[in-house]
Amino acid sequence: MSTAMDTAFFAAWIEEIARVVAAEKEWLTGLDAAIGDADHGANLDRGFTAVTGALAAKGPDTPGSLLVLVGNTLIRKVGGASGPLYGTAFREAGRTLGDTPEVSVAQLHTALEAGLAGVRKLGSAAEGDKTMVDALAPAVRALEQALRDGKDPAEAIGAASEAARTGAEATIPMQARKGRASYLGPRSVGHQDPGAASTALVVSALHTVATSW
Amino acid sequence: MSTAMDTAFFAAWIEEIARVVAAEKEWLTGLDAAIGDADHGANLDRGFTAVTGALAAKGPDTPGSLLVLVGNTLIRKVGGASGPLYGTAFREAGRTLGDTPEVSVAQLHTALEAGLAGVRKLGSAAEGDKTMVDALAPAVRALEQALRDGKDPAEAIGAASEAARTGAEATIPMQARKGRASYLGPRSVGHQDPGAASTALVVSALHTVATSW
Amino acid sequence: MKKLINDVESVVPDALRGLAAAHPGLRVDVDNQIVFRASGPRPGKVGLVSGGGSGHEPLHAGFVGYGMLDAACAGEIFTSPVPDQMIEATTAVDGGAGVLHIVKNYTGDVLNFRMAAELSGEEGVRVESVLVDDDVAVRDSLYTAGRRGTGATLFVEKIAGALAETGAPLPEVARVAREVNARSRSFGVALSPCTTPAAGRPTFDLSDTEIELGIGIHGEPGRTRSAMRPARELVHLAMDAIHEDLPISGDTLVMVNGMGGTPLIELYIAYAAVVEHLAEKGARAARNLVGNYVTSLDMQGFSITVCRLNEELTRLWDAPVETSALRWGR
Amino acid sequence: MKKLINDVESVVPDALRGLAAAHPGLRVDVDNQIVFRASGPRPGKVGLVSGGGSGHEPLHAGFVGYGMLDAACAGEIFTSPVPDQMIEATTAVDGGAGVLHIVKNYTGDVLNFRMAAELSGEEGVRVESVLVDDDVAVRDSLYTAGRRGTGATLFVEKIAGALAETGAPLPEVARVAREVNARSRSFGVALSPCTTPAAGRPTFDLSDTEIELGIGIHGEPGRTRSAMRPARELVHLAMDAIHEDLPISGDTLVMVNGMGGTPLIELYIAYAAVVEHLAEKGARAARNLVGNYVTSLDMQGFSITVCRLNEELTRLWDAPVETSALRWGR
Ligand SMILES: Nc1ncnc2c1ncn2[C@@H]1O[C@H](COP(=O)(O)OP(=O)(O)O)[C@@H](O)[C@H]1O
Ligand SMILES: Nc1ncnc2c1ncn2[C@@H]1O[C@H](COP(=O)(O)OP(=O)(O)O)[C@@H](O)[C@H]1O
Ligand SMILES: [Mg+2]
Ligand SMILES: [Mg+2]
Ligand SMILES: [Mg+2]
Ligand SMILES: [Mg+2]
Repeated sequence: MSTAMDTAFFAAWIEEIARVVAAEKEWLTGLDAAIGDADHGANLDRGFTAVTGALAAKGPDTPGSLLVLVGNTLIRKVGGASGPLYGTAFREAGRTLGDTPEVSVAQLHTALEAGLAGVRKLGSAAEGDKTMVDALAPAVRALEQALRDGKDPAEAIGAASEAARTGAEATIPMQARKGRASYLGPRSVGHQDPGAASTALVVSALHTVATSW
Repeated sequence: MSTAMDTAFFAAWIEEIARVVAAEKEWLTGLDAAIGDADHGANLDRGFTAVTGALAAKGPDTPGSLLVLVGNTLIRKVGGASGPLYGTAFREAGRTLGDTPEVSVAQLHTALEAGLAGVRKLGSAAEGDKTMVDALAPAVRALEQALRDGKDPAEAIGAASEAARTGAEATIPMQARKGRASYLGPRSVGHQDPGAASTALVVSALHTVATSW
Repeated sequence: MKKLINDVESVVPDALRGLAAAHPGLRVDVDNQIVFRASGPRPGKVGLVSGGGSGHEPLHAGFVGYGMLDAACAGEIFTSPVPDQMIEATTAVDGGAGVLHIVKNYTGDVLNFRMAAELSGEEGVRVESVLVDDDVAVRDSLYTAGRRGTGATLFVEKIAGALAETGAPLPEVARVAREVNARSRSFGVALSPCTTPAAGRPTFDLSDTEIELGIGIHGEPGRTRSAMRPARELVHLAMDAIHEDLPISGDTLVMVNGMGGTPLIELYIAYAAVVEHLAEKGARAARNLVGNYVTSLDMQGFSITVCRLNEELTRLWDAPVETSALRWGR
Repeated sequence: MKKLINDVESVVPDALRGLAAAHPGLRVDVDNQIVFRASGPRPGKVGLVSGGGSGHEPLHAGFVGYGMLDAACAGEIFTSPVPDQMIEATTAVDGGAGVLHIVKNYTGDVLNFRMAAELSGEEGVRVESVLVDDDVAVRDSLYTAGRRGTGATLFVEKIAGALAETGAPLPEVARVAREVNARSRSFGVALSPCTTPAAGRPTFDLSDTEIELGIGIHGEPGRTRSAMRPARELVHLAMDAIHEDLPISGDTLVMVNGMGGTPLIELYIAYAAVVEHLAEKGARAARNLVGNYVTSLDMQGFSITVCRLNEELTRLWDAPVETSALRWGR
């Protein structure tokens, strides 16, 4: 990562998320069909398509205001459980950044931590409940650890991305205690949680952008 | 045929029809599924089950009254197109026999001819319209011819049975002009008419009984 | 075959028992498979009797009640009832003003109702019969069974029923019934076949990209098979078939009818297309029905029925009706 | 996938256009996917707002009108609406007496309605929310999402709506709504999965001899898979699950609800079994509904909802209602 994490960087991240979500739409909806109601991919795709439009229209000038706009747009457009949850995550993350024009990895970590806290508070889900929290929480922890180990930004974000993916896959053997999947009781075991899977995509999109930055 | 066609003979015929119809129920319903509404087998089976019950209860003492009872029971119990049509056929046939205790092949021919006339009048179907008439009409003609040729009763009835079967199969290339099959227009071509098929079974049942009488 | 039934043999009586339990306004003779108004015949009022094979619910039993039918005879699945039922119903609902038989034009229904009308007549009941034959998919001709009776049956029962409540004489009620039929046309499309309990498997095979055009209400295939298309195109195709036979103009009563397995949300999508189409023709839907009314068991698909209204028919359509499947004004 | 639609993307707006065209008594904001009474808010009357994912028709839009809802927000198929819609609906129907949100207990619906309630409050509208969670298939617990809201939603909307028409204050209307929910339980059975337009294929696979027990209304599999059985046994199984959770006794309001693809004749067969079962328990169905009311697209199956009535609830149930899907008394 030669240059800093400025507004353009976060715009690139969101664009990459939109691209990946569109590409993985069927897969995410398929995961949701198994233990939910077969709309997670469609929901996120609708949401990030709207987000791309909103960014183009408003063109926010700080990373913080950009992430807040992303969050508000998701809340306005997605619906379902993931709309308010993802929306809150981005909004809370954006809020902590205030109006800094450039974001350090330490600040990024604080932001993601705030996003996670927002999701936890709204959905009152703990790790192990088989939700997006099971991907986001380990990612935040990994980022923190990487910082302590003095890894460089791209590496640190890579570690977070890896942790999110592992966390998402770790939801497969879990029995859901939150969201629709909880209605299946024991039958929710053996399937990856769609929201955890999409969260892993979101963090890996961050890594993709970071490495080419 | 050692003994004459008395009431017992006609009772045996009806029993044989009931047996064959029950055995061929699925086949008849299948034919009706292709160009009708998938109930012909069920309809006749319901009808002849009721007929067997009625005969056991009433025990009519002449061939004529027996056939009239068969006809009335079919009209009462079958419904659909085949109920009134088969019912009329048996009723008209029975009427012509008056109260003769024993029926000659010539009288049998007159009776079947009257049954055919009843069906023609009620359904206003001509030969070639792809209906039961296409099996019954040739059967009646064949019986008449066999009589003229001086064939013995069993032989004559065999000729009628053969003609009914050929007539039924001849409905396959026909385009229906009467009954549900007519709704299919050209698409009714290539399927045997269920009512013609069941009529062939009815006449062959007569032959089965005649040969073992 | 998976169906919510107890036994293939007892489908109709079991359903009639449920109907009787659900609707105190009805009296159900389960043995004879006849559904009556609990209130019985009204002296001086023409009685309306209809009936047909079962599997088209709510038709006909769902339309027994104030402002519509006095009795409905239920046959086996897709098999017309027998004369005994019709005679029983006819004599029971006669209030001295005679009885109108509303008969869908199928050979079985026609023959059985004809016999019933004759015998009821012999028993001293004045009977008139009205044939419903609104399905334009069947090209009419002297030499065939003629057109099928489908969606217009509901219109005839509602409008003739409303006139009968006013105490109009039998010839008048029969006249308006025939007028409704003359002014109505239908066309149906199947996205899937249906499965009769007796047969146990679908009445025909249809690939995931094919549909049947010009179907009836007995699970029979249509006049032609075609490729699946967007709802708008299917609706236009049906409306054009109707229009070709009876030009659509002015105020109409339109029913978008589900065949039984098609969800309501899809029927509303079809209705939106119907309204577009009418606007193009300079006509409008002054009244409408959207829902499952004349069905074919679990078939997926829809039919459209259009009736050209006049002032009298509109007034009678708006009149109060209180049946289990159609209710307004009381 | 064969569906009577124009485009997977436009299913909901296309259906809303049809709904608007079919029912002059409704005002439909197609862009915001909100269905209102055409008459607008009545000063002094508590406004009732509900909503949820589409695909459950006639729920909710079919219950907008006199004696029931003032507005319904339609989300995408099986996806709860967004706060903006709910805020728009809430402020629009407020007649000064406040607004009741009737929310089915699903994480998405709960979170979005919660945000909407907060923001509407900030805009000066008094809002109370009632959660519907009647599905006994889901074992409740502090650590889970809790029970699903299914059939009882209709009962809550009808009875709270009737009380609101009398001019009762918001806390009273909320109180009766919660009481209906507390007295109601449901259980659902699927004979087939459904197909969402977005997914394009069935939400799960089920052989010709299997069924799903304890399903919700979003095409999700049930709690357990089981062998197909006669209707009577399936009904007893559902009634026992309900009874185990809330003993059934006395006068009840019972709904036998079709999931969308099950024909009416089968629902009546199920209702006959329900009545048998109630009799065994010394209870009775004082009121009933049999039909497709809270559906899951084209799914074949049924759900049973039982509400233990009292004098107040019975009176409010009987009160006049005039919506596109439920109508009596006017
Ligand atoms: N209470 C909760 N806390 C955190 N995440 C949740 C919660 N409930 C659901 N989720 C997440 O939301 C995802 C489902 O999102 P989506 O399918 O878009 O919404 P819906 O379940 O309303 O259809 C789940 O896979 C899960 O990761
Ligand atoms: N007008 C008619 N004249 C003679 N036979 C007819 C006529 N209409 C129908 N049929 C016969 O009835 C048969 C169908 O009987 P069935 O399936 O039991 O009654 P439905 O057609 O009412 O279901 C046809 O195959 C045909 O042979
Ligand atoms: Mg989902
Ligand atoms: Mg048939
Ligand atoms: Mg039939
Ligand atoms: Mg959803």
